[in-house]
Amino acid sequence: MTHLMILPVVIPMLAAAWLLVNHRASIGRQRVWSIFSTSVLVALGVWAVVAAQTDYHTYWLGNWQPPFGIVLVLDRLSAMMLLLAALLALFCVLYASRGSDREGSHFHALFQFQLMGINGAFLTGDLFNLFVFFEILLLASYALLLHGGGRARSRAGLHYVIINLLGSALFLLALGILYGLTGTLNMADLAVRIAAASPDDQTLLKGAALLLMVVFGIKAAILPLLFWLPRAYSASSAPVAALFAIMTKVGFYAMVRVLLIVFGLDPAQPLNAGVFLWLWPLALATLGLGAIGVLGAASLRTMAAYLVIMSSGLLMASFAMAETTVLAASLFYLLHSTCLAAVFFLLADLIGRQRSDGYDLLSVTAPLTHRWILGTLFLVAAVSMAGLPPFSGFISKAWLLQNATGHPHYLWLWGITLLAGLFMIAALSRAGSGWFWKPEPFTGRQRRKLDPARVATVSVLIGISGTLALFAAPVMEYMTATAGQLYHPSAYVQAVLGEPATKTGGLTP
Amino acid sequence: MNWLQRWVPHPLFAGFLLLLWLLMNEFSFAHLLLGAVLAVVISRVTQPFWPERSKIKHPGRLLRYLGRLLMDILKSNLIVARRILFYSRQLEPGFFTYPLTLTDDFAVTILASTISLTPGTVSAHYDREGRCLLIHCLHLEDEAALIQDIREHYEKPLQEIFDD
Amino acid sequence: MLPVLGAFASWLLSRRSDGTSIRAHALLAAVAPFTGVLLLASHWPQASDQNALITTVQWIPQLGLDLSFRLDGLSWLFATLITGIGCLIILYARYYFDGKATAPRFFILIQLFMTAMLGIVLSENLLFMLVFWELTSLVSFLLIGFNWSNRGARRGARMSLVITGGGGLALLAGILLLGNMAGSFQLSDILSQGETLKQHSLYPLMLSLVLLGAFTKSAQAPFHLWLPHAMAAPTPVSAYLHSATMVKAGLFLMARLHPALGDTELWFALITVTGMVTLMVGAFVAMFMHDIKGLLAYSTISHLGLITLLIGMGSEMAMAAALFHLVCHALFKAPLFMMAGYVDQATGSRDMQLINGLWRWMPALMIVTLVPAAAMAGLPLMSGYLSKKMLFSESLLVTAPHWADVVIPAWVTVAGLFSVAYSVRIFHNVFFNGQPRDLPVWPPKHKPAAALSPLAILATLSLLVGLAPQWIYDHLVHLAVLQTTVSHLPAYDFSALSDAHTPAMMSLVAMLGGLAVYAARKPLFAIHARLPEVDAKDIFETAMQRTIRFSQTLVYRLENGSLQRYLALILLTTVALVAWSLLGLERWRGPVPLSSLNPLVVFGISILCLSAIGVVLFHRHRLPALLLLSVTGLFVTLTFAWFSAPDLALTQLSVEVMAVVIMMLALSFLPQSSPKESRFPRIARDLFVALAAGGGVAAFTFAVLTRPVNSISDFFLANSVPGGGGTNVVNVILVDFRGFDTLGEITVLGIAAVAVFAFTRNLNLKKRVAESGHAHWVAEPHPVILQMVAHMALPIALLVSAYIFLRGHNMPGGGFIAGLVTAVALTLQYMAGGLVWAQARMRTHFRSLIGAGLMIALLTGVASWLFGYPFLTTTFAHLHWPLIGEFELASALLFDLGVYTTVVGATLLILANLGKLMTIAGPGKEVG
Amino acid sequence: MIEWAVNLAITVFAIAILLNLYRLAIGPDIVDRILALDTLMINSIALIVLFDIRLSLGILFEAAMLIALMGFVGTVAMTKYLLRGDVIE
Amino acid sequence: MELMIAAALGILTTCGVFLILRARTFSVVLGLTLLSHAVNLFLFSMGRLTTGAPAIVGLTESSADPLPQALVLTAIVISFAMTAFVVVLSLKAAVELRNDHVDGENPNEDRL
Amino acid sequence: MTASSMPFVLELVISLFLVAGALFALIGSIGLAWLRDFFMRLHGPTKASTLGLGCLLIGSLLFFSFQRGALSVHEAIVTVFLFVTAPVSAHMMAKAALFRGVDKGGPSRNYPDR
Ligand code: NA
Ligand code: NA
Repeated sequence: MTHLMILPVVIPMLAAAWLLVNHRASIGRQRVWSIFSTSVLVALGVWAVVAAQTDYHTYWLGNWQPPFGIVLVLDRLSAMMLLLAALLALFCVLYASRGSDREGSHFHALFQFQLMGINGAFLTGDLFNLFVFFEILLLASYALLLHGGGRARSRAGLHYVIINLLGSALFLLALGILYGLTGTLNMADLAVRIAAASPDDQTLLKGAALLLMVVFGIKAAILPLLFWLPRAYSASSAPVAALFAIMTKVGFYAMVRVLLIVFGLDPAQPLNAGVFLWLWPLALATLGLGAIGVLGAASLRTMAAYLVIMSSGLLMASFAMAETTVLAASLFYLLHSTCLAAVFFLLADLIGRQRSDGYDLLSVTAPLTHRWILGTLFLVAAVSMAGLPPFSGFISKAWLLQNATGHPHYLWLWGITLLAGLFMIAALSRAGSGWFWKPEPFTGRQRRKLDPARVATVSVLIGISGTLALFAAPVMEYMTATAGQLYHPSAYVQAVLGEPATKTGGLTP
Repeated sequence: MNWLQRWVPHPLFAGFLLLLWLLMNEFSFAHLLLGAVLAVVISRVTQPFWPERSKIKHPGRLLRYLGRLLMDILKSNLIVARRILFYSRQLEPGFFTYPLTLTDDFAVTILASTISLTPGTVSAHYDREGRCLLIHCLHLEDEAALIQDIREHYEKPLQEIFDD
Repeated sequence: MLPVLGAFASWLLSRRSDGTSIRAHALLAAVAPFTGVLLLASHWPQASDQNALITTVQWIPQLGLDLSFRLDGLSWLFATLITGIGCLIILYARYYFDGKATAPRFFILIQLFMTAMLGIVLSENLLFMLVFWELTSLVSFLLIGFNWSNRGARRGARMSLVITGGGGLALLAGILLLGNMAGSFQLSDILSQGETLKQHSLYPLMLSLVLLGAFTKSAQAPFHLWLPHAMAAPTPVSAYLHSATMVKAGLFLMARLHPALGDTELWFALITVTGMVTLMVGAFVAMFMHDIKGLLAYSTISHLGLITLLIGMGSEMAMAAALFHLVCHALFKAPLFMMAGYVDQATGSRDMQLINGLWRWMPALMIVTLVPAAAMAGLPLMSGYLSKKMLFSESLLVTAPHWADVVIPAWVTVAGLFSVAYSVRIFHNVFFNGQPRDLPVWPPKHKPAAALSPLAILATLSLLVGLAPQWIYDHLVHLAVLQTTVSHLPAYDFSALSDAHTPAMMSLVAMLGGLAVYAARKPLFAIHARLPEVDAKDIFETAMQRTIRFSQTLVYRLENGSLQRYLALILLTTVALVAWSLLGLERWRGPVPLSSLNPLVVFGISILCLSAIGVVLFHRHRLPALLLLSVTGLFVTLTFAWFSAPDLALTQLSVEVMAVVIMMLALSFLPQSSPKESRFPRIARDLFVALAAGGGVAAFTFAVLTRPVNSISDFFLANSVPGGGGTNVVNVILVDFRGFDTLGEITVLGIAAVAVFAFTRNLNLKKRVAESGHAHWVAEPHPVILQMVAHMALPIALLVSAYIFLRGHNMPGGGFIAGLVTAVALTLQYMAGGLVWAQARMRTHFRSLIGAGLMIALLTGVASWLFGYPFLTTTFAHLHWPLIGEFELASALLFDLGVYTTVVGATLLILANLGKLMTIAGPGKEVG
Repeated sequence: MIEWAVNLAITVFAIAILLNLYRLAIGPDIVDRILALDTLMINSIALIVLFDIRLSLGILFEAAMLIALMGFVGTVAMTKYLLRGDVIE
Repeated sequence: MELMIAAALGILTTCGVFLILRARTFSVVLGLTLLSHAVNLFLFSMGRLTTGAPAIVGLTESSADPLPQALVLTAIVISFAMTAFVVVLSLKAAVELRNDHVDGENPNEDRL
Repeated sequence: MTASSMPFVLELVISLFLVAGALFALIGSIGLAWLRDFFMRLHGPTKASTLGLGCLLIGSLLFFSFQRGALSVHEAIVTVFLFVTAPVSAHMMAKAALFRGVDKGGPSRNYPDR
């Protein structure tokens, strides 16, 4: 048990608390602390990925043995998510430190709280603790969403908050059912007890599983549950929206974790089959709606929000195929889509600041400065996002489609994905030509300065997409192993509970 | 005594807190110590919130006053109960103003509370400038007698306690 | 082959730094393709060998994507065309772009494009080929939109990208299927498995997808629409991409995959029919184009259709004809485009109705144009004549489907007739046909004679092909044909062709008919002009706009900003899914017997429900609803108290009051009541949703409560005292067993408070929504009597909270409740004395308090590392001190102190900031 | 006898609570409702104390104390709101 | 009694859900509060209901399940924080949008 | 309940306190429900209910003091707290009612009008 495992939660919390205690510190100092903390998280993420290569790592909080105490579990998936979140957060905090953190109060403290929540959600092996961390990350996200104020944010924020409160209520209901029938909260223990439950109880437990699917589906943005997202994401400030790119992935992560471990231990009759049955069509519809939304978007931020929806749809649809290889591919796609969605939110801001009018509205033709740099960035990002070669978008999509062929209905996924790709090409080419080709050269007397730090941040983030493509082979290897681990829940159970998972009936002291 | 005043600005009240603590917990030396510490700390921390300069000159008389109040409450509750249950139709409620002689706000508060607790009357408004209390009476027969009664029974003793 | 790519890369880099003359650019740009030609020439021996030359570097083995190149006859032919014509195009562009600032951009893009094109033809790995395939779409998008200030250019670029990009996606699907079926993306593996592939059940789908990709790229009807609009590109681009290279990529792909996928009925039907339609549409429309480039574009479409048709026939001879014509077409179409560009630059127009009789001003141009135009018309002795004759003869050989043996020959003859007509027209209309009219630039500008050199070279080559077809065929095309068919046929015999009778007759018919049609062009144009004008770009744009508008409408209709709708959807989904999952439940009631009813419980629960219903009934009147909500909260508290949960009762109660106070603070800014808005259907819908949700909860409650459970709680009951040092198990769980949850919980509270602070900091309240009372004399801001009692209550409340805090570990209580009691007592001070008064007496900042509380809790947890234990491990000790006696010290108490501090700070921060909104402190000033 | 007394007391308090609820429901003025709620709070303290006796626990004192405190604060908040249109100013 | 509890939770949920489907922020807040009561009671009852047996070691022989109590306590606190947050947010929204509707009428109104 | 071991007199006293308290509280609530105007209704709860609860708490105090064998004064604290706060609550509510002009034409005479 290494204490490094708890640090992804402790470090940001400490940073946030410290920032609150010193709430009078200058913004510069706040930035230093915040960036420092986030950098430490990146280092921890790297450590986690390296450490997770070998085996599961568990951490007994309060030195109480699971299932009684709360346990943290580090496996390949959580390690990867930790690193991804930390990296993304680093870019966001760097970008925000160029000025948007001044628009409201306590940006950095809230940002660190947000990271604490996200990291905790990735690490925890306890279902109720997951709920708590969800609340932390949600509340922090509410606050960050409204950072800077304004009408649009208020309304979108209100919707976002209320819908997620309903989600939290449903989460608690599901937790209640699970506890009421199994008497435990630890995911591994739950898995054991659920697998051993009577068929009658299992029917009720399946209801809980579907409830959880709805809960995570709200966060991960699945079709009838996602309408809060476009406005919420497009209303928030650029670095926040970019960080939010990971939020739907947290929902996806929770879905994967809970459905595969908690409801998937019994290989003969996994309870998650019923969930997958529903997840599949809904996720495909989500994908389709995302594509339509991308085409119909009025601004780049809205478009980016629908791109997030699209990628969520694709992720969940591929997850619903319930196959190891597909999951591996979708995890790769997750990396790609998270980075790219963030890029688009940041780009919208970067471009919007350089346009003389209309910010990122697509309907407005306005001269902009630095057409070349911005245009090139946009082109590369768009190419990667649309899944055109040679960037990660193409690689991940090709791998996903290729691996999906084992599923009986894979042609649906293919068709909708490819059609969505076409929609994306149409929308992005329209946006790009409208912005970079259409307008007259900038004639305003005051040439707006292009912030090199912001550009560098976005460029490096885009560069990650290229790097992912270049070094796809080792990443894919990691993903394959990760998916393998996820589809082997008994190993998880054994790692957490310390005894063979085949023993049924759960643990009693 | 200077340091004592700095540390325990309201010794009487601190003592009251200590007593309260000991009543809440089972008596032990540890609790005595803890209670003392808490009493001192709390009275110091809350000092800024204290009403200005109200000095109880005669704590003993205050206790006697409270004792009599308790009896009055009991007695007059029975009267009110009877009125509510049996004569509610014949009641003739009304307001009247009670001119104050007390000047201390704390004393006035005690008087107003007394009036409210004793049945038949509720103090509805304290007019600080006009130095009077607005009182609602459940059954208002003789206004002057009521004012006299309050003055004799409650206001005079209070004046003695706070003695200004 | 790698040096070619390497050369491009290095060239691209060096390109950036120099901004000198166009000559230098062009020279530099030409280096690579020229090297390429030489390299290809040097590789001819290997290519002529029947075995392909393959180089492979692994990239992503999981994907089957390798950097793998293949050089065989087919790729050699294409690569030579690409690099060779590329050289000439660069030469041409050197003059075309003379004096233009955009030249460097052109050279970069054309180089990139050439790379991509070479990549397509030289890839051994199909996925790798796809990378280049999409790259050509992308670069051509940039090239077509080269003159971006022109609306047509932008639209044309977008259109071509959408169509070819879409085709690329279909191709991706097709190739993935193909790879999946063959188990590899390597061409050598795929080509060797033709029979297996054709037997596969997914063969039709796969073939359709692959062909969709090929057709879109090669502008086959109905995807040909993008090509004419790609003419907005600079002429060198059109000459290169839209005559010689990119559009040939689809043909290349079909030829390449023919051995593996061809010779089936589906192949024949799909490709032949498409080719025929394209051939005819292109030829017919070309006749009526007044724009030179437009005419050339449609003629290109027509010729592409022709080649496609030949590939569709699939016989060895047809393949030979296809590839031969492909070479011919490249050689005559490129110079014609160059001519168009030349004329365009010289006269400022491309409209053949204006441009007439140029022979007098540009005799040299006329001469070099003569050969390609004749070749395009298919005049005898020209390359086009031969290939057309090959086509005619092949068309006669097709007998397989019943309809084909008459239809195809007739069809191609008619198409040939049109092609003669437009070929004659382009030559005659430009150089003769009277005097020029109203040309924008007049007299025409002349370019140096060298500018004509690429035209001349190509015309010469074209002529050579016509004169020595057999040699050309044997040395260039035959090797390629060998790669496209399964059998190893002997070389095509041109002498046999010249003997064939019927094809010659067909040629003659086409020739004479074409001339006749051209002669009758005036009435034909008149008829054509009367036909409704159909602009493909407009169709495409309209379709695009429609789709976009449809998407917008759909999205707005779905995402209409109605929270109610979103919530209802979520709830309905939940109910539906859960109901579905419970269909299989055999019985709701479990084995545990029901417990008897207690009248007290009935009473309490009834009031709980009644008050909740009351809240619903009164919801439009804020204050009464709030009071009823308090009642609900109170009875929830009583329920907890009755069912053995004193801690919960305490917490619920305190929280309830704080929540109500907060709601009341906010209430003053909200309307006091709202009108009745919902109509009956809406209410009915909501009622249905609500009842369904309520029914679900009730059902689950009943089902679970009547079932047995074996909980882990016994562990907590057993270990609370020995392991946690406290008898109040709930509190020990909170600060010890599950202290991590509590840490999270207070974090939530802290975030909420900080967020409230942030929201209210700059909130500007324009008006104050106070009721207009008539009796302000009673409405003093701070009633004296309240103040007195409130101040007295504070120390007592603090003492009580100390009591609750300290005994929480063993009895109901704890840091959280103690914190709330403290906060409530302090709130009372705010209410009694006012914000300014109370704030002046607060000695700390609430935000610091929150931070400090969180840090205390956190550091208590971290401290256990010092003793080698995990985070949040607690310890406790029973100490015995003289005089004091035995007492217990638990580290959990310190943790609880953190909780206490956070709760106090957070609650007060929220209240104070809400309170400040209407006070003199006002917005902008920080409170707490 | 105590048990009997406790049950009787509980019943009486329950009736009292019903009367409070009646007033709470009919008003007519909001002040009446506040008064009703205040009384309801006091009666619930009684219920809590009676639970404590009936269940012989002796641990619900804090709950009683808290209801008293919270009831007071709640009433003050509401009346202040009525008087000033605001609770803290 | 189980039936009674179930019915009560059902009614509470129904009321809460009905209110969150109303068009004004205040009603929604009321609804969320009712819903959180329902959910808390539900989670609480999942530890089964016992009378007169608080989870205090040594007080009574048997003992109620302490774990759901701890969970509900956490849930109550979290929902308190959320309520405070939502109330302030709806206040902010009402001030900035100049009405307390939660139904957006014009989808394009505040895209920017 | 450990009533069996309790002396009868004590049991009687406790019971009397409990029942008396309940009756007082009931009278207060009856007043609340039936009296004609707000200011009259105000009297019932502020006094009768407070006193009723006081009696009840004394009963409880006696009960637990006996049960534990030591003086248990928690209830006394609650009682004192109630007696201190009840008049203030009433005061505030009366103010609010005056402010709003509640029952202005009601039975109460001398309705202040300033
Ligand atoms: Na309340
Ligand atoms: Na009161």
